[in-house]
Amino acid sequence: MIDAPVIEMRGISKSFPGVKALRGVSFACARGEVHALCGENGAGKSTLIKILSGVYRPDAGEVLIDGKAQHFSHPQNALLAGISVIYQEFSLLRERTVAQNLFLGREPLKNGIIDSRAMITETQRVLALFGIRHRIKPETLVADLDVASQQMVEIAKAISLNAKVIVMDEPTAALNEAECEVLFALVDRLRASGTAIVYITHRMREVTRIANRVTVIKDGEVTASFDTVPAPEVIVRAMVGRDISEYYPEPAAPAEIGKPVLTIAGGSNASLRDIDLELRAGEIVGFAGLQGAGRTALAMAIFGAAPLTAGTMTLDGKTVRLLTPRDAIRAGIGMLPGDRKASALVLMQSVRDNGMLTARSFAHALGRRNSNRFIGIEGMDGLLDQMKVRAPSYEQEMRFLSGGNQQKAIVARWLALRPKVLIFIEPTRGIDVDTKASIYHLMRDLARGGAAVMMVSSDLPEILGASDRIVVMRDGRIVGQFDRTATEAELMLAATGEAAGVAA
Amino acid sequence: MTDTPLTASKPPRFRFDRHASTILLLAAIAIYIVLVVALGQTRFLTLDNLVAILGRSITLGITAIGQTFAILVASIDLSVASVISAAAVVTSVVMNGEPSMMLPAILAVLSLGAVVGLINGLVITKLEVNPLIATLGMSLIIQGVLSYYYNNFAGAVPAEFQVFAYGSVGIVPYSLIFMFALAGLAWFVLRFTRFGSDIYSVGGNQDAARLAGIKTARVVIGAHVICSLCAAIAGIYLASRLRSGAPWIGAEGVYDLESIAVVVIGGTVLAGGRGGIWGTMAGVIIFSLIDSIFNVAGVDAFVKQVLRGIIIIAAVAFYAARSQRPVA
Amino acid sequence: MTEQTAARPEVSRRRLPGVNPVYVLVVALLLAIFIMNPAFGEPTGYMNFLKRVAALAILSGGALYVIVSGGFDLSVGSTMTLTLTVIGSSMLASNDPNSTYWIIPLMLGIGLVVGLINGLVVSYLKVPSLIATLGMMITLNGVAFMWSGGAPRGYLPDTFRFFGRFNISDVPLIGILPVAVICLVVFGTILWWGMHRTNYGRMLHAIGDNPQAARLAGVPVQRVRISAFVVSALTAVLAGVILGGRGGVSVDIGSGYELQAITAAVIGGAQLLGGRGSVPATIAGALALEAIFTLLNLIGLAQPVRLVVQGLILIGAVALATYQRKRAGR
Amino acid sequence: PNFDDPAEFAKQREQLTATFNGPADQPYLQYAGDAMVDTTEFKKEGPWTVCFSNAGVNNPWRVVGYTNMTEEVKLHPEIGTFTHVDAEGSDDKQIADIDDLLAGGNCDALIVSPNSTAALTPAVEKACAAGLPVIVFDRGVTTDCPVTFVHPVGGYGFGIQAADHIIANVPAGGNVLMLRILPGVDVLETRASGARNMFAEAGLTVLGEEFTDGDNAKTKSIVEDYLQRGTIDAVWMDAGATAVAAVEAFEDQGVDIPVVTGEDQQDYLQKWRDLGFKGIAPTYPSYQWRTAVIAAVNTLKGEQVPGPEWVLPQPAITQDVLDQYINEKMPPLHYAMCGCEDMETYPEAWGGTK
Ligand SMILES: Nc1ncnc2c1ncn2[C@@H]1O[C@H](COP(=O)(O)OP(=O)(O)OP(=O)(O)O)[C@@H](O)[C@H]1O
Ligand SMILES: Nc1ncnc2c1ncn2[C@@H]1O[C@H](COP(=O)(O)OP(=O)(O)OP(=O)(O)O)[C@@H](O)[C@H]1O
Ligand SMILES: [Mg+2]
Ligand SMILES: [Mg+2]
Repeated sequence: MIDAPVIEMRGISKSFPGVKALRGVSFACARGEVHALCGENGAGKSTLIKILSGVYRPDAGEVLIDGKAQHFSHPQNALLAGISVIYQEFSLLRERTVAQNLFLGREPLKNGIIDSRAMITETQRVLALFGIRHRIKPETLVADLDVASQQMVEIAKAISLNAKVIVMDEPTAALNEAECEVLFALVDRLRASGTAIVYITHRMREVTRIANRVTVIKDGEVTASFDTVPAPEVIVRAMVGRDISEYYPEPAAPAEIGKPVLTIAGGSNASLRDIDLELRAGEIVGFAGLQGAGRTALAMAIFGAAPLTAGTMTLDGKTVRLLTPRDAIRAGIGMLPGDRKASALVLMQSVRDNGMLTARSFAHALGRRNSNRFIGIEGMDGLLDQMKVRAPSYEQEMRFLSGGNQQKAIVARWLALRPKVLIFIEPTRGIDVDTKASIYHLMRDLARGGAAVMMVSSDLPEILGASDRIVVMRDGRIVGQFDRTATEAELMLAATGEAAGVAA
Repeated sequence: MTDTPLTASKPPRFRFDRHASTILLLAAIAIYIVLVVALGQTRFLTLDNLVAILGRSITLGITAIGQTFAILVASIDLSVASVISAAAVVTSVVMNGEPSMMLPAILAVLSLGAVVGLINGLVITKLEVNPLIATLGMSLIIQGVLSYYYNNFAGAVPAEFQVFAYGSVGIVPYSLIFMFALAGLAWFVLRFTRFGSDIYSVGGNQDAARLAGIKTARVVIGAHVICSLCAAIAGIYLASRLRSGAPWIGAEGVYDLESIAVVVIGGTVLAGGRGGIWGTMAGVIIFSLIDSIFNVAGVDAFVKQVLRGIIIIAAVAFYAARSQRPVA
Repeated sequence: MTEQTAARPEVSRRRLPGVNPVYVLVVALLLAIFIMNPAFGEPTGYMNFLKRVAALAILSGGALYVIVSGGFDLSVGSTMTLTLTVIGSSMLASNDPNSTYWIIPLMLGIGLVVGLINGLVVSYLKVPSLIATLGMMITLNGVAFMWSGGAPRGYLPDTFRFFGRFNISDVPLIGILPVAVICLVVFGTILWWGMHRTNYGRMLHAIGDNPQAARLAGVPVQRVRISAFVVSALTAVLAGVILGGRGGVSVDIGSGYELQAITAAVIGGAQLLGGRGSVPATIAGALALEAIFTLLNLIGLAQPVRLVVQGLILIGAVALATYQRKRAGR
Repeated sequence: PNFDDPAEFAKQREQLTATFNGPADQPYLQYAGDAMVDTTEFKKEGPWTVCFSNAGVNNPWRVVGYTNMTEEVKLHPEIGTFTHVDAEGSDDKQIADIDDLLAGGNCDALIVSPNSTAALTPAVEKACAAGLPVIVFDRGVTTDCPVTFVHPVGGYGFGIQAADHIIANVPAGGNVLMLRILPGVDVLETRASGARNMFAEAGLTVLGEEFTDGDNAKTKSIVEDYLQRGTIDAVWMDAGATAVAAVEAFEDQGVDIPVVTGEDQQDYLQKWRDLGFKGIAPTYPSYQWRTAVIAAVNTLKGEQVPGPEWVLPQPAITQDVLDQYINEKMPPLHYAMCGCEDMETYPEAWGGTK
């Protein structure tokens, strides 16, 4: 059934200052197929997409739509040519309503005047496709939505264009299982209706679930292309250039789990209700739950960003009141926020500066910038190497790194301080398999080093694979605790509330 | 697929900052009345005086309407003062007492404004020069060119044209009506046209707007053209009010900084993407009220300055203090 | 820079190019001045020039701290006015030489308070610094006038004017060495060190770049921001001392310097709204501004033409810097 | 407006040396010519409310003047209230201020110190039309509806006095640097144009006309630059604010101080005495601020006042009378020609010490 390609990219090359992002990449996608695009962080996937959608111009090569060569100079050209994109980083206007975002730049006009009613009704129609009509109201400000819903709006925005090509750059990064299923169902429907879909993801199961064909990019070159979806290991090998032995590290042996490092009793605040929690040295605790369940809230509470207003918290047995992130960090707690761009990165500063930031904040303000009691430049470079951060130079500005590499740099930031408790929020969101594995091993090493690791994730396999113990949250409460032998089904049940988990 | 019964949106919080300007306006009025009554100067409560107060800041008002567009699109315009001077001079020089020259003069000035706005916009979007610098430079250039040819009041506007500033229906001056008409028009554009909505989009997040296919450069340029046009109109009005134009009248009125101040007091955020015209109008009226209050209370000139400074800060703090966004 | 980062994707190791255009600009302007007026080549020539720039250069260096932290400080000019006229007015009714030794600390004290208020208003009342310091500017001018009754009440003693006026004569090689130039070197170095060699400097960049991220990374955002305003205000006072020393007491001394300082920083490639900026380049920016003024003086262009040229150079310099940064990807 | 008006030039040169009517020891009561206006129509019982629309107190001269005015007001018990509104140097604002005063409607007389001539004319006409006696001083208006327009001889006169002094002390062919505050202000323009012509006639070279914005530092820079390029035989100033800075420029360069003209500020007078260069201080007497009040009072009393123009004497301070105008106890920017020494609040009210 696969006929002539709708889009075809031939010999695309693109370099950025200091980086050759793409070298002679060719790629095609036909009507009614889902073509998965895989590759490590920084492989060049997003760049390829941005060339297709007119954000960047290629240094070499050509883009053909329905066989005709195109020269996009502005995203608008691509849109008009029927190409719609869900970009990796959000592109919503926080201060405008869902409806206004959906119709951004193409508001329906009735005799010269914007037809708000039409916008509302059309928005409701599109949202209905996801069965989230009741969850997201067209008049709500995007700023008032949580991450998942924002991602949903992004998708809805792309769908509502009825484009003949839809590109999805890691659309499920912020979604949980249930929400992913909604998306997949939608993708199936679009495929059936003859839409060509380019799908970028780091999650192999998604590839297996929905893709017809797979193309793998490595270091800006196509390393493999499959007309039928092969076994995940095959794809991974093409991506990484080797097999990834033990993807998830060994769980902690009972002996390795030490005494409680952090405990909370009856902790509550605006978005949390009487939390009783215990994080032990050497233990990785995974936090599962639906978006908005309060996991981030709990993390923020422990980290002092949105402190507890009731209840007691102890660290190494001593009662502590952490009212600011500074308090928390000083007490030995670290956190990697879920939304990197907004909450973790200082984009105009060098990779090194990003890594050193926390250490510098706690060193003497007027002390030398290049070495302090926590770490020196050499030490930081060492950590960055260890994290395999890929950048032309550690003096390169952070904004030029790919999402995954940015995440790794932030991990290095915390490694420098050797915290007692380290909180990872969606640690592998947008991270390639290889790096994922290394991050899991890293967490394990930290745990072995005697730290307590808290991992908030919406990726159940990851929760099950990497945790020693699993806490499920719902509506700001802890509704269940499981050990790693639990099944995804059990967790989902607890998370959605259709059945209570084993009370711990 | 079943609806997931989840409340993803947090309960929409009462957006205090959106009503702040109104509250401020009411507060100012209240203070004025209380003061006037307290001082037993109740004759200041007459309709004439109300009109006198509203009529105080027509120039500022018209300028601020334009400045609102510039700031909404996350830009800013420091060249308005010079444009006002230039416009006023051109008006009075071209008219030079001739009623017949009124139309040509107005057209000339409007095209001047359009050109300046266009250049501002191009420098900002194409050369990617920071708006603050671009318009500051532009201001210097205009000022230079202007004072190269004129160093004093030049030309004169015909009596017929002074009607614009001094004529009135009943006790309401045309100029006042004009200002509010202009504000109404601006409101319509921002609220109901695609250009208006593009302004909010580009101001809110330029990249997102671009990805959505909006020609962001055009929008920014458009906003600046409007801004300069308003400044030009303000200049025309000032010429009619002063009977003639001089190269310094814009700078002397500090219309650049004051217009920015009233826009921000009106609740439009400097970062762009949020705010509106009526807030700006409220800001303008607040400024007029402050001046009148000072005059009624006979506040010493220097004390007046101190208070004005504090009021500006306090007014903005009044709602900014609640915002969660980090500012700088 | 290490193995696997070098390895993939293939990346060029050479440092990204780009000498800051401002240095080229300064050299060009100074050469032009020299050609127009060889006397400029003699110590008295260029020393006078440096002496002249000292105040603005120091001021700009301080203003840069606020700019890098993501804000503006429009109140520096009025801070100079206030401190000077207050001195010129109430304190020094009698021209008492010894008063200098307690007056300069006092002025710095006032500066400290002004900076603190600016910082607190921006940090805790969340007032955008553009507005906060605009209000502060208006207020301080008012206070200065109130305090002095509209005109300075006294003279600045020579001990006070020493810093801005006095030249150390017959120095080997250079002949004369103005005290102002020494001040410029000393404070310039301190500002450079604070911005580019300390943890504080990096934190300053961080909060200007992304306050939220900085906060979650443990940077004491409020404290750093407030301190930036304090530095700015203090340098304003120091610049004021030099300026007052040079020109003597006058009513609105310092007015207009706020925009010049920002301009100098921007010509030096600083990023308005924060995250990027260099003290040496900013000082170079100040030199450029003063050089333009001098050059236009020499050419004898009419005042209006000078305005135009200044405007063009201002826009041109920034456009060039932006272009270069884009090409260099930095 | 024409700033090079030979007739006006001649008239003012005339008036500089003319004899004035009125008490010799009270220059602020003296007046040129003997034209009087009848004011019986404005006669009114006290206490009056006298309103004053001020262009601004944004420079030291206006500060001294305004002090003169308020002190003068205290001498007239009949003035019940004295309402002062300040336009902070903006035409637009001043027009609005006058509107406010009229709308308020309780002024018995209105004194106006216009920010600029043309712009304030409509407002003043409006006030006249409202039946108010209006007194204008300092800068005028282009209507004769006010009762009288109080002002000293004028800008040409100022320029003449300074230029005469330079011409007398610099041999023909000498170099003159003309330093000006800013372009456009009528009184300053006439000062310059008058002098410019005279230098031309006397065969002096004008090195340049530079604008200092009244900024000392800038003034110094300009003079330094000119010094690097050649000799300066005289510096002509259109106002005294920056005269001292100019003198210091020579001082700091270790050059003998040539003729430097100034104005009646104390700092210049004292510098002049201390360094003993050839100076002169033409004045634009601030006592006209007193005269304006007196004119208003007489009008409300229905007495005759000099008009339609009340021209006050405009003496220059020369070497021989220098010492009697110097007073170390006064602030540096106090204008000596204030005609205020005879008031008992002097000198404290002017910021001086006994
Ligand atoms: N605007 C830019 N300027 C400079 N370099 C860039 C820019 N965008 C991307 N790069 C570089 O190009 C390479 C490819 O980046 P890209 O975002 O396409 O990777 P990716 O495959 O999308 O990675 P990820 O899976 O993390 O999203 C990376 O090395 C990145 O550092
Ligand atoms: N970046 C942040 N900074 C401070 N507080 C935050 C942040 N993100 C989330 N919170 C807190 O968490 C509360 C709930 O956040 P959200 O609606 O995202 O649910 P959540 O905590 O993220 O749930 P989950 O993490 O399980 O999806 C917010 O109201 C806020 O109090
Ligand atoms: Mg990507
Ligand atoms: Mg979350």
